[in-house]
Amino acid sequence: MKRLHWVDYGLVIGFLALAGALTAASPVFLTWSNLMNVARQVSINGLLAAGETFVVLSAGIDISVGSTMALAGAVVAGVGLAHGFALGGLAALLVGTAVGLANGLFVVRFRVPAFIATLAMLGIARGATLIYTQGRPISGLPESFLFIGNGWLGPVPFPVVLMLATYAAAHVTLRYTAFGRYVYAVGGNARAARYAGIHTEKVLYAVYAIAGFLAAVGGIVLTSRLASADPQAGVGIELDAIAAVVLGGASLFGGEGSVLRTLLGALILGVLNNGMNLLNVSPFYQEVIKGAVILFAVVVGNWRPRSQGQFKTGG
Amino acid sequence: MKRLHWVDYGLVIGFLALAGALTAASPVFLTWSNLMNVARQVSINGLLAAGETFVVLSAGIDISVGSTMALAGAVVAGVGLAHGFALGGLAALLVGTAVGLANGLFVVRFRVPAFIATLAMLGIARGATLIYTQGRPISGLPESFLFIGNGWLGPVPFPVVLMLATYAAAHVTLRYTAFGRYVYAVGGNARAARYAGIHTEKVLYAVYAIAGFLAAVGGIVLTSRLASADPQAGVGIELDAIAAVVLGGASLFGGEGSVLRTLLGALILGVLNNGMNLLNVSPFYQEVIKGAVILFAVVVGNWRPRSQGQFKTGG
Amino acid sequence: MSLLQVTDVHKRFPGVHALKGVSFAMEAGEIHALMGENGAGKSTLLRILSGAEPPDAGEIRLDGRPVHFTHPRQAHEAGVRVIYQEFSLIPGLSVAENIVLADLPRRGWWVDGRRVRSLARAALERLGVDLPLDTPAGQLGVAQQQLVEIAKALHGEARLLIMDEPTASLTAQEIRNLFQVVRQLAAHGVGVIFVSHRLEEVMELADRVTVLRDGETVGTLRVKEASPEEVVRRMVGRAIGEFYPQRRARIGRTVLRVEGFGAPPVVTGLTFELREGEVLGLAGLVGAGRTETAEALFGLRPHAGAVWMRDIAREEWRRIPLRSPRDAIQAGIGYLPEDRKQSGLVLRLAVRDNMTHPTLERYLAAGFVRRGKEAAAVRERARALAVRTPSIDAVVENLSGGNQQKVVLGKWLEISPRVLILDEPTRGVDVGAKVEIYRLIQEMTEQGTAVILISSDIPELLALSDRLLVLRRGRLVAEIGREEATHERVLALCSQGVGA
Amino acid sequence: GGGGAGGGSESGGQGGGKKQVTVGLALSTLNNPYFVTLRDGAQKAADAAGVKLIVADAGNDLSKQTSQIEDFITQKVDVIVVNPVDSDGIVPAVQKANDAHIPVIAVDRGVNGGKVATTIASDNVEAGKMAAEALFKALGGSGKVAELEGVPGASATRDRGKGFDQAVQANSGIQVVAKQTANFDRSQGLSVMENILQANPDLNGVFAENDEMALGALQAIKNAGKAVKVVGIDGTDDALKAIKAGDMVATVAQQPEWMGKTAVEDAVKLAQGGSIDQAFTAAPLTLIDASNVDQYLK
Ligand SMILES: Nc1ncnc2c1ncn2[C@@H]1O[C@H](COP(=O)(O)OP(=O)(O)OP(=O)(O)O)[C@@H](O)[C@H]1O
Ligand SMILES: Nc1ncnc2c1ncn2[C@@H]1O[C@H](COP(=O)(O)OP(=O)(O)OP(=O)(O)O)[C@@H](O)[C@H]1O
Ligand SMILES: [Mg+2]
Ligand SMILES: [Mg+2]
Repeated sequence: MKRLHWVDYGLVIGFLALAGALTAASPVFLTWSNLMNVARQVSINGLLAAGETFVVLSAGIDISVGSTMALAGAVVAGVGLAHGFALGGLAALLVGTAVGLANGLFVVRFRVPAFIATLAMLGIARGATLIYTQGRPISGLPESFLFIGNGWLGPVPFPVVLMLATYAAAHVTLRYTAFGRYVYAVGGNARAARYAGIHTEKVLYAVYAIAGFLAAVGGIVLTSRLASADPQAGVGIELDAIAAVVLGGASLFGGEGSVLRTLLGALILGVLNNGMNLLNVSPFYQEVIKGAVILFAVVVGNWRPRSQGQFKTGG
Repeated sequence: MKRLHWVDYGLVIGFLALAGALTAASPVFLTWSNLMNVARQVSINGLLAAGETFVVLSAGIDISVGSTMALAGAVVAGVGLAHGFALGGLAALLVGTAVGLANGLFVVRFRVPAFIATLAMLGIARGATLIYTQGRPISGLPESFLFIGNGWLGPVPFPVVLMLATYAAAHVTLRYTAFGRYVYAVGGNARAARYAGIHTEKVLYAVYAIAGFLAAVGGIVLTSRLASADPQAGVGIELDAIAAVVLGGASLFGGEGSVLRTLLGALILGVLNNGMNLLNVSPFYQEVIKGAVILFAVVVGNWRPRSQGQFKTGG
Repeated sequence: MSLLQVTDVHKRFPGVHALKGVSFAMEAGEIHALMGENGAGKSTLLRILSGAEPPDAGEIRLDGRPVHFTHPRQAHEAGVRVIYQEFSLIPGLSVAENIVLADLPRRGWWVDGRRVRSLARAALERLGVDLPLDTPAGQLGVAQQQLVEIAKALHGEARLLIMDEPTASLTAQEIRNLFQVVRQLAAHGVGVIFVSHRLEEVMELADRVTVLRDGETVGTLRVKEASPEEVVRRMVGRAIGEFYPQRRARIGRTVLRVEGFGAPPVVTGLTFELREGEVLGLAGLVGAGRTETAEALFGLRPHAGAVWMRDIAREEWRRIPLRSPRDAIQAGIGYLPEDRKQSGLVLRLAVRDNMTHPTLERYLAAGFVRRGKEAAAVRERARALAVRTPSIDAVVENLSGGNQQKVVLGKWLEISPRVLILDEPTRGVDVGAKVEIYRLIQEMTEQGTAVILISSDIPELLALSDRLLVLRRGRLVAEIGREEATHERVLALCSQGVGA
Repeated sequence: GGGGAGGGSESGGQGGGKKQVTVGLALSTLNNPYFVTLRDGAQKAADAAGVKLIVADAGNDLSKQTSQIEDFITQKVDVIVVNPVDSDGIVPAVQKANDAHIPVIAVDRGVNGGKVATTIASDNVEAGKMAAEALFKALGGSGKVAELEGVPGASATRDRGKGFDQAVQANSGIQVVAKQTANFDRSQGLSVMENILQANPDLNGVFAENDEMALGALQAIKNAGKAVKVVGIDGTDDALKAIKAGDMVATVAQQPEWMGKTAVEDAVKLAQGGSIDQAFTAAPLTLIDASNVDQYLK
């Protein structure tokens, strides 16, 4: 995947420029404690974005990840309080995966456009969460469960370890397993993939299941981090997850992108939020500045020698 | 466009099934006053979705329409109160168009993926709205201005007339003008469009400008309808606008779809909301039912004789 | 003064110096052929002439005036018309709209729908074909799409007509019609640049031929004064001996039996056998249903009837399921589709990925792809097929057409098929590579692979096949042995009772 | 502008008797436990009176709320209870109800126009001021304070922020070092607080415009091992527990349940032909801190 070279390079420059500016502007930015702080804040969107990367690579889109996360977060708390958190976690992961498989079912079997199928699921999972929680946060979770979201492994927060492990696994899966290679094939040209004997349907089921599963992991981390399950958790977070993926250079048209660059995308978004808070930028101006910085980072990141990819538009 | 035949047909069936069910379930549903009620409620999302259709047909996406609408809504109120509403309206339309052109600039000139460019713009326009309004609604608008959002032309609410006129114009533009054909060409095969001598850049500028312009029209209608400009207007409405487009059968990959079907998509969403309220469905269940009904409508709409479009997957 | 004068044109892509100083000239009214191996730089040169890409250096003069096209629009306005090698239609627009897209007739703001159709119909009539004007181009078959691409270039007033392998997917009749139109245009003073890998077409149509090799002009010859051998020698830098190989595979036992087979509703009632080492040719006109037959045999579309294969280990016949291509691959069937861009390749992926898609499992160790082993195999295969690519990690999209075809072929050789279905395998492939492919078919059959060959190139079909099945409108109309098969006979069988 | 077709006469409420009374409750959002509690209060009162309650959730979207009220009018509900997303923006919808002769009651937030039978609301400016003053008192009148703001541009954000600003002006020892939005959301309260603590390790107090953000901030403070005093507004169950546990200083309870209940009781009165004399009922604001938290904990 040589062609992606410049994208890589550019985005790293954009990221470093941003980090450099923040280091200059705030004395605390480049401290270990703040960096870990940012990493922990990124971890939840990072988990969702990792799953979203699979879907986007397959030329799909999943906008239900935020709701799925909330549902799984409620399930881990509810089931956990009733039957213990091992079971709670398992139940949450199962629910997340099931939601993903349902998305896959509608996309594959009933040929519902992914945007619509997952939009419907966004509503269904959110409704299910509200019904399950009666619209109230589930709190009173035991200290032991809070480790997942708040604990440290040595100098690194546990959610960060979890996120990094997920990215490592996702990267290896996408690059070194047959399934991973099939994801690119299906996303690049579903027809040619089918002609090459790839079971495109199975691949699609799998990518949505992975997105659902990782959304559930995110939900568990979030519930643990907040020591409560918020039925309104993750409203609108799908935009952040997709933004991380696309910022990382993946094409919404499928077949192009890398999960490591998604991580970079998620980090850029996280650093941006952190920087705004550190610099105490007025909330009214934050959105403007964030938008401007994202554009700047991408424009810098896009710079490359002439005559490449000149037909790329949209997407 | 023969191939779209079945989509058309199916969606209409889905829509009629939905309307039939609601007629049976609620005595008020099929009354003129309720139908006009629904139509008026649909009008704002309808305006946004009409613009979004141009962008999606060109293989792009615009998620900034909600913020653009809010900004234009604030401008018409602010400028209107200071300098009269003719000028206010003009200023709002200019601002909306300018936002759209800025989106086009980043997509075309700086090759920023449309999702990212318009995501950044979503933030920028929202921030600009907050700054302009100081985070407060602008109210105290004169009665004369309120006609746009609340008046009637005979038995039909004015916003509905506006929406229908917009759709008529959009349909005619897309089907019967060279520009409209170019939109399909650019979205269907950007390279081939360029090879055919089409100035693809201009076409892309134009579609984003149209989306911005129509978002501004939506903002004016909304401000008039609410007799105040709400700085938080239209948060998240981009999903509704895109949903209407995709529900109408347009492909997010570009080149395929029709604005009249977008209207049908918007109507389905509107009727669904109206029906939920009429039937007094508990808010927690509404999302679930809405999601389920959308899936059902699309699955019914998707039914078609075997062996067509078998390689279509994804979004 | 020449109509077109190209002087010392250079073009580089990352990792590839595609044009290294190309020069040639042509006159108005001349039909000028460009020949060269796959990847020689023909399409790149033509894209520069049409304003689709800027040259890095060099000069282009049209009617003696230097031109600097920065957009295809400008070339179009200067009277340059192009049939691109790449798919250049808009799938969602109608056939008529595609044909006149470059200058949509308008009345004020409006597209003049009536004139769109009448102009498009005129262009199609010129070509002697009848296509549904209102059907979206995306719904047509490959051959019909190619006709639309040609009609597109014939519409309007051309000064210079550029055709990049226009005949690759056409039938003999369509090619004849096209040539007639081209000659008429030339007679009216239009300059024509014609790219084809079919030497006999070039010899028949062109006045002069310029040969490119490795991005350089080797020379320009007068066709009347040159022999085909001479052209080929200049192209590939050496003489090519025997074009078609001598068939000498030993035909063995029956491996495949097909009974009452069909791809409803297009093809019905096929019964035939296939033997080890045999090349079975499928002849037929476009639309006869050969591709459908192949697709059904490969599990790509629902089939009727039964397919049996001999189980090697147990020496018994086994009815094979064909629910998906996976089933077919598992049974040892490979399929090289006729449309490599849409069905054969994932264009955005690398040579490596494309080549190992059906066989990835082979490189797994503990569930992970051993990339080193994979790379070695792919490199070996690419070398054996002489695929011209900067590396196996190069994106397939950037390879020249012929090299793309070799990648698809390599993919199927990887599975070591017992039955290999080749649908137009030499479409767009240069002479040298064609000979390579013929040699490959020869080698495979020697090792016992049975081949089903679909080709619209009848001489090729005759030379390679041991036996021919002729399809007409989805029915098997004849089975003829190698000895009885002649060009005339096959053509007659194909077209009997089929209205022109 | 006039209403649609269809005269309202055939269903006009001819007194009580057999006819089922229907009350439409248009809530700004159910995204927040505060409003869920308000709805529960309303539901209890409706059940007690035997009337039908239709609940609509606008998800904080003003135009959606306008549509929902239009739908109520179409359905000819007897009374509309509205908890406006925005006091100004809801006016046209209220006027439409006025035109259709359906009485309107405002709850939690007022309506700045049209005819409203009565308003049962708490004063958000006052609530902000009370919470801020409780914080400043706990800080001994001086210290560095951060403000966690709600959704920018939302009316609760404005009003509570205004109360906070008033309290700050009255307390010269207080220095506001950070003013950041966390969108009324607990997880954002956590993240934003973490970041603020990085920049201001010597922070003394946090004023959160709702309890959800306060609880998120609390989590951040706990994780950082700091001793920062936190106040919130709303009086949600989790906040009361945190006060009881000594983690949180105070919250200002606005008694949503009572408001919901009172609004529906008034609605029933109106539907049965009665009238309400009081145009404005201020819901009592209660400062809940360690001293009185046991009274409110369920
Ligand atoms: N966009 C591109 N990026 C990188 N390399 C390219 C690009 N386009 C063409 N090339 C390379 O330039 C060389 C010339 O390609 P070109 O398509 O002009 O060959 P051709 O003579 O038309 O071959 P064919 O007969 O197979 O069509 C090839 O090596 C090809 O891989
Ligand atoms: N997507 C499609 N929709 C409708 N008709 C199609 C489609 N694809 C192919 N066809 C039609 O099916 C018929 C068979 O196609 P095709 O041209 O591949 O025939 P064939 O027998 O394989 O001939 P050849 O191999 O020479 O092209 C043609 O009439 C073609 O127009
Ligand atoms: Mg070529
Ligand atoms: Mg064929």
